[in-house]
Amino acid sequence: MQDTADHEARLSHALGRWGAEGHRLLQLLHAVQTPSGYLAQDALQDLAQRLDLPLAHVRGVASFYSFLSTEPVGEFRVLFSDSITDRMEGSAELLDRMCRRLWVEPGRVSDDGLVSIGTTSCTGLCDQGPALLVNGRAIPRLDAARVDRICELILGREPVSRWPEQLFVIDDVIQRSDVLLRQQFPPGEALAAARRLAPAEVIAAVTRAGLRGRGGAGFPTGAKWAACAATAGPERYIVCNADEGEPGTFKDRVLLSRHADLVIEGMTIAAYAVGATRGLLYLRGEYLFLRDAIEAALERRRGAGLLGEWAPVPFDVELHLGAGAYVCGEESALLESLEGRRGIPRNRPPYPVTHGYRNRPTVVNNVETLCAVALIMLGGAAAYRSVGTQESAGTKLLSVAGDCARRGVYEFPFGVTVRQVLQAAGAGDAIAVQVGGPSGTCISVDEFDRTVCFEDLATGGAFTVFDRRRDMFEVARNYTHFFAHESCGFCTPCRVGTSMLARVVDKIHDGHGSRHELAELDQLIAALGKGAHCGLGHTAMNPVRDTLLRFAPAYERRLASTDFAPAFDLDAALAPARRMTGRDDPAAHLGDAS
Amino acid sequence: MSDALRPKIRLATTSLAGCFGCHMSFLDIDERLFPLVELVEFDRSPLTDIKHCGACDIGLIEGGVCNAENVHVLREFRANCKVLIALGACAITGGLPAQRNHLDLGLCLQEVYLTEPSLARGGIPNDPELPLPLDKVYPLHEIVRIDYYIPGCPPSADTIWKVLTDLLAGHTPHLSERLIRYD
Amino acid sequence: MTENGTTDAGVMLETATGTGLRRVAIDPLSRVEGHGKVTLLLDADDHVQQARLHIVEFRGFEKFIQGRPYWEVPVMVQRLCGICPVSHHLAAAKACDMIVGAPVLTPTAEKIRRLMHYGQMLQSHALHFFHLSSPDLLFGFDSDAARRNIVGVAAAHPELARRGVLLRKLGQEVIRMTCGKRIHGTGAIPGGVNRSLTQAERQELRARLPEAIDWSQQAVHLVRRLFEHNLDVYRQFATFAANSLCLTRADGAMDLYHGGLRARDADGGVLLEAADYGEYWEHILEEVKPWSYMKFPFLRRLGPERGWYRVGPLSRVTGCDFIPTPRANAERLEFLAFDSGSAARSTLGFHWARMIEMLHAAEVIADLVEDDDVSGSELVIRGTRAHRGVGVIEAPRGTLIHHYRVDENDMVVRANLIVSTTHNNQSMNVAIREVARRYLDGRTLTEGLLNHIEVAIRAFDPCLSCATHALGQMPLAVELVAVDGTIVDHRTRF
Amino acid sequence: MSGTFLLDGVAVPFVAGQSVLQAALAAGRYIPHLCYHPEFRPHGSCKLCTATVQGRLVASCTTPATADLVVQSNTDELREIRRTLVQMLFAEGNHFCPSCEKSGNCQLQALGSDLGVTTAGFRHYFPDRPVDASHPGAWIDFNRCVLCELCVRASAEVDGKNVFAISGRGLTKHLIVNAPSGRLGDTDFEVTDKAMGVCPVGAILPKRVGFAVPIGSRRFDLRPISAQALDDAPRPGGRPDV
Repeated sequence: MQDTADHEARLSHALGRWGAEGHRLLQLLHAVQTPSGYLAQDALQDLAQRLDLPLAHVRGVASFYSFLSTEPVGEFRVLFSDSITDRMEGSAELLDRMCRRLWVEPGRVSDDGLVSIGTTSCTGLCDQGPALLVNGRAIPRLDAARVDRICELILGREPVSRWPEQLFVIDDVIQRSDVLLRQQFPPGEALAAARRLAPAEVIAAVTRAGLRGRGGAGFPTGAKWAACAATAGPERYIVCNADEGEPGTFKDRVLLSRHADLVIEGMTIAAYAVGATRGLLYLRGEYLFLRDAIEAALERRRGAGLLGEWAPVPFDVELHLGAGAYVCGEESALLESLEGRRGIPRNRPPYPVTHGYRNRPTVVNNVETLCAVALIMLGGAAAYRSVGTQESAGTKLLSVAGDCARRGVYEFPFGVTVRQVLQAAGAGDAIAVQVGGPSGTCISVDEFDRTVCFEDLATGGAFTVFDRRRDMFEVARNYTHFFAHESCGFCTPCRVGTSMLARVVDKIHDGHGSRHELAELDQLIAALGKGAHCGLGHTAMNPVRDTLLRFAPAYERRLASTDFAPAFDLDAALAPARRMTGRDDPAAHLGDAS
Repeated sequence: MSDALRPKIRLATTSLAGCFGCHMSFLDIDERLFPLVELVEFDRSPLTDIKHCGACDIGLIEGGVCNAENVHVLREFRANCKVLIALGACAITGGLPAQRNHLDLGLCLQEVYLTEPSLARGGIPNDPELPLPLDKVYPLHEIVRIDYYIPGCPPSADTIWKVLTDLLAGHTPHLSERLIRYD
Repeated sequence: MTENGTTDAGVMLETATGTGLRRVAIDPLSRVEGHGKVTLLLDADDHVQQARLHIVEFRGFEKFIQGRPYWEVPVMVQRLCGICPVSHHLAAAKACDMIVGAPVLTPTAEKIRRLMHYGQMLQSHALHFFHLSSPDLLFGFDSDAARRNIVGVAAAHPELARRGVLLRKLGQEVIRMTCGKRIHGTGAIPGGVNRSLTQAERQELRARLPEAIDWSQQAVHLVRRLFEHNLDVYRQFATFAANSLCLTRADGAMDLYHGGLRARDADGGVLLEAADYGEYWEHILEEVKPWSYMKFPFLRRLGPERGWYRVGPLSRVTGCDFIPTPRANAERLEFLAFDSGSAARSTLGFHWARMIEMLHAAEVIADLVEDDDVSGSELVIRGTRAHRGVGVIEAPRGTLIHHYRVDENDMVVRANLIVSTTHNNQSMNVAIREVARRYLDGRTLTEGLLNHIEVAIRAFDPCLSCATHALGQMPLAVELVAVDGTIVDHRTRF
Repeated sequence: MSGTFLLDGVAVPFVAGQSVLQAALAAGRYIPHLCYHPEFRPHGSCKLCTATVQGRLVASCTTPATADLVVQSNTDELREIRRTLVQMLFAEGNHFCPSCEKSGNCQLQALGSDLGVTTAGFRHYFPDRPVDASHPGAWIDFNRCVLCELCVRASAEVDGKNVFAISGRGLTKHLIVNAPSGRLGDTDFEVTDKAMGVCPVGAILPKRVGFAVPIGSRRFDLRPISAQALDDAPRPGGRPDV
């Protein structure tokens, strides 16, 4: 079942590609695992030995990432995207259909070891869901017919590499373009424009342009660069954060697919500005299908003398692949992951600009931010600054999905109202919009005149629409389970709190909730929001908090009438004893409290 | 017997899946028992012959919930007691009996009733007179609402005394660091 | 409760073997430590066809002790019982002594453990007599249920109640000084103890002992007077012939901490003498009955039908050749002689024997407090490691057996516990049948009549929390159900 | 660099490199903490030392002390959060204090009683975590592990052995042992290792010691952790007069 026989071959190939370097452990694990993502004990041991790392360390890293498995998985490993929009479009039913066709329980490996089917966090295909990953490769636009076709291929033991290509076609749906998406220029032109300025002038221009980080936090890019440039160091790094993990967003996927050159050019300009010689592009594992194209773009640029040790700006970029860990979108966790460790957010200070990748001064920028950099170099700071609002210069790419007629990427100037976006997307009867994904804000109808910008509704790009058919409690429940699944487990409030939050929400869902549970939610919301270590934990309770505030009836109508009810079925708790004693008399059962 | 102006506080106590250590610790208030019974009268309790809990001001429950009968008694107390107090480690966490919670109950029963070395005739008791054990041992607060908790195995007499006298004096019980122990 | 009644009736109709039998349940038993209930089946002429004492809880200690380190066991297993935790603490510690190869302890360790044990004997016997049983004996079996408790005793006999409380307090203080806590302490550890007494502690005890001894002796005399005043009742109440089992010292003296197994038949004939408890299973077997979570032990050589026996104060006081303290031994001789030995044969004789033991415990404590070894500093010894350990002790309620096997990693792999009350399982069942026949047969049930059954059970001072170590609990309500299943008569105490 | 900052309105002196927590402890001002150990680099995972610094809630063990900071620690809000954190830890593992030999010396217990925690409150997880007794001199009861990672740090930084590591993610995060078998007995762990002594709870223990220390003489029988922690804190002027 697991072709561990080949692991020797994979190991030597991996070491040839990446070198026996501990800080490339994650990439090595990627390369050593079986096609479906299994890492057997001997594979881990050999790798640990070759890298001279403790086995427990290697095991610990492997166990951190969803796409690496230290437990056997099927020869075909199917992971259904579990974003709320996938759910809304029937992913649960499709998963069930596949399980029945293939005679396997979700989360289990089929007896013949052929297949295992489970779920994974949002795969960034919400504009063409439902979607799934099979042995790491994304398949969008699922319906019954496609699921049946996939089942046939699996039952036919057809290697995924030989599956029909049309299954894997991912569309780049751009519904509205503005200054960024409209621009066309030959590779190198923005870099050339930058090189006409002194590095310090480039930073000054970016600062003048008022560019702020597009990941959502909105830190001024110029200030970040200046701090990095000001830090002495033998070597500086530019890291492109392409770990677009926020459920509901996919605009970076489109940028990398359509404008890879623009992204790399932005990185090169940043390198020129801060004096960095090395760059890393951290691509989320879900976007594996983009890797070859990006590698090709890098190669083209090296050929064109725009990249590489001997280029006018001596700078090169290494592409690293993530492995299914939302928390790695947090910049310091991303650095840990790049260094081949568990993606645990670092304690700060120090900050990456002074102590980043391998302790060197490092700039971490979002994909969209780097594209904007190229735009600023071409069009000038003033022109860029003239678009948007006082605090938020330029445009923002929004990933619009959910209940609307036209899903896809929309580029709007900052300051656009939610209502305008909804109109453009044809979302007539929306009752709520999740702006910025689960970690963002959930707003309801009477807030649709609020604006998308750092002053009001900051967003990394997710813009998920819900109409009156939707139950916002279920939306919050899905998001809450997402956080529980993605918590890195480092700090107490997030490790335990996100799980407890999910248990309490489930209890309410099961009809066992009461005022008592609402009080527990408040207690957990406080501990998470105030005690957590990083942004994931600080925002993990947003969905519950926001929906409690705006959609209270969705909770209240589920509360049991009693002042407290157990979370479980007491009569079922007697079942094992009934079985052992063969009893079924009235006293062998427990009813509800009377 | 009870003062017409100030009726006595009615107190019920019981032990579920406990060892009676908490009740013994309650008796460890020693001579303080005598002034206490001037203010308090006992309802259902192992110390009295009252078999079922009537309307009470305070209910003290020792032990976790391990079988169907525990559930009935716990519900009887919750329904009748204005203030319900989880007394001791077992009531609050399931305690030592909860160490069976990661074991399969069936195997437990088998081990104890079918395979003991000194067992001549085995068989798992199955008479309807016997309450069936639950799959796990549960803390009280997972079955009913609990108002106050007195930790300890058992809580010291002073700790129990502090909570009772606080309640009798009409204020929210507060335990100092000294009085909060988990062993 | 009436709904309960109907449920019970329904249950009975489904399960009663002999058709047309009426079920009577006493549920929960009160003023006993633990939970249990009694059910009776009566025929159409109200004759008792069946009487059963059910232990209704399971806790599974034997199972989850497995995989725990042996040094944790003495502290863990005492949670079986909060009334006599020291018994389990010490029985397990003695088993661990064998595992660490220390069958003989340092004088200090041995004496601290004895002090601990006799302190518990004092508090447990005081609790049982004054707090739980004295109401029946002082006010009468069918007196007003509302005052039939320690509060009632405090009102009617304040001085007696005060002494009861103070005697128990003294016992608890001895335990605290030796274990660190009054309940569930940590004094005994494998191969010894973790502390000895300070001079101040000895002084504190010394001051209280004389009156404790006097009060104990007066308690013995109180029971004697009770016998004298109700001789007819006390002589025969719940009385039956039974084998007996206890530990005795090599010289036949009463020794509650250590000794060999001695078993006698009803006429004093020897069944076991100085038997090594390290192989208890050669002499004692257990059987399970479907209607109780509590097992039924019996002497192997006599078999389950004839081999059941009685343990506890009555068996020990009558079973030993003498008590090694003067006052208690004098009282013992009076007890044996009383009414040509009827008290020593009667079930209520348990109370008398128990007070004699309480007196003995107070005397032993007084002697130990004067022994400088209890302030010694040599607390622990270790010898050759063994993989099996059996610890047996005379707990307040009778012989207590702990048996453990440990693997090479020090983890318990096997555990078996036979607790005092379990030994008395069959005896208590016989006792309530005797009472049911004599007092309930053909009568309309009254609360007072029902209490007779509990009085019989209380005489044994069953520790049902101990008894339920296997799975956990015991409650007593009574109702009469006619042949057609309708409730004819129903009594529970409110 | 050195100077003072305000902790609950009182000036606390610090020297360069000290964290807010270190400076506070050195100055005899207690801030609750669990995963912090004076001899190790601050970890910042338990979050019990969370304090309000310049209006923001941060872990005081990882926040560098700087001049004129305004820090609040002793507030109702923070006490409530800390209580919740202790409750979470009690509910997450299997903490059977009554039979645990670490009782009385356990920092989790001591924090609970000092913070007034009387119950875990939430539903217990009752995880299944088998004991590792394979080592001749030590045993690990994973039921009690609070994931402070002190043993991981001690083994790596002091013992130079890397006997321990962390595996899993979120609630499945757990301590693992560096051997193919995953058993402590198959490592070069020794009872004299630093990793043996740093466990703040009863997870890593020497064998055959058990309950040798009588109740009443145990660490937290004598004084609450809020007093003990100040004695342990390294300070320029040596130990304070208590």
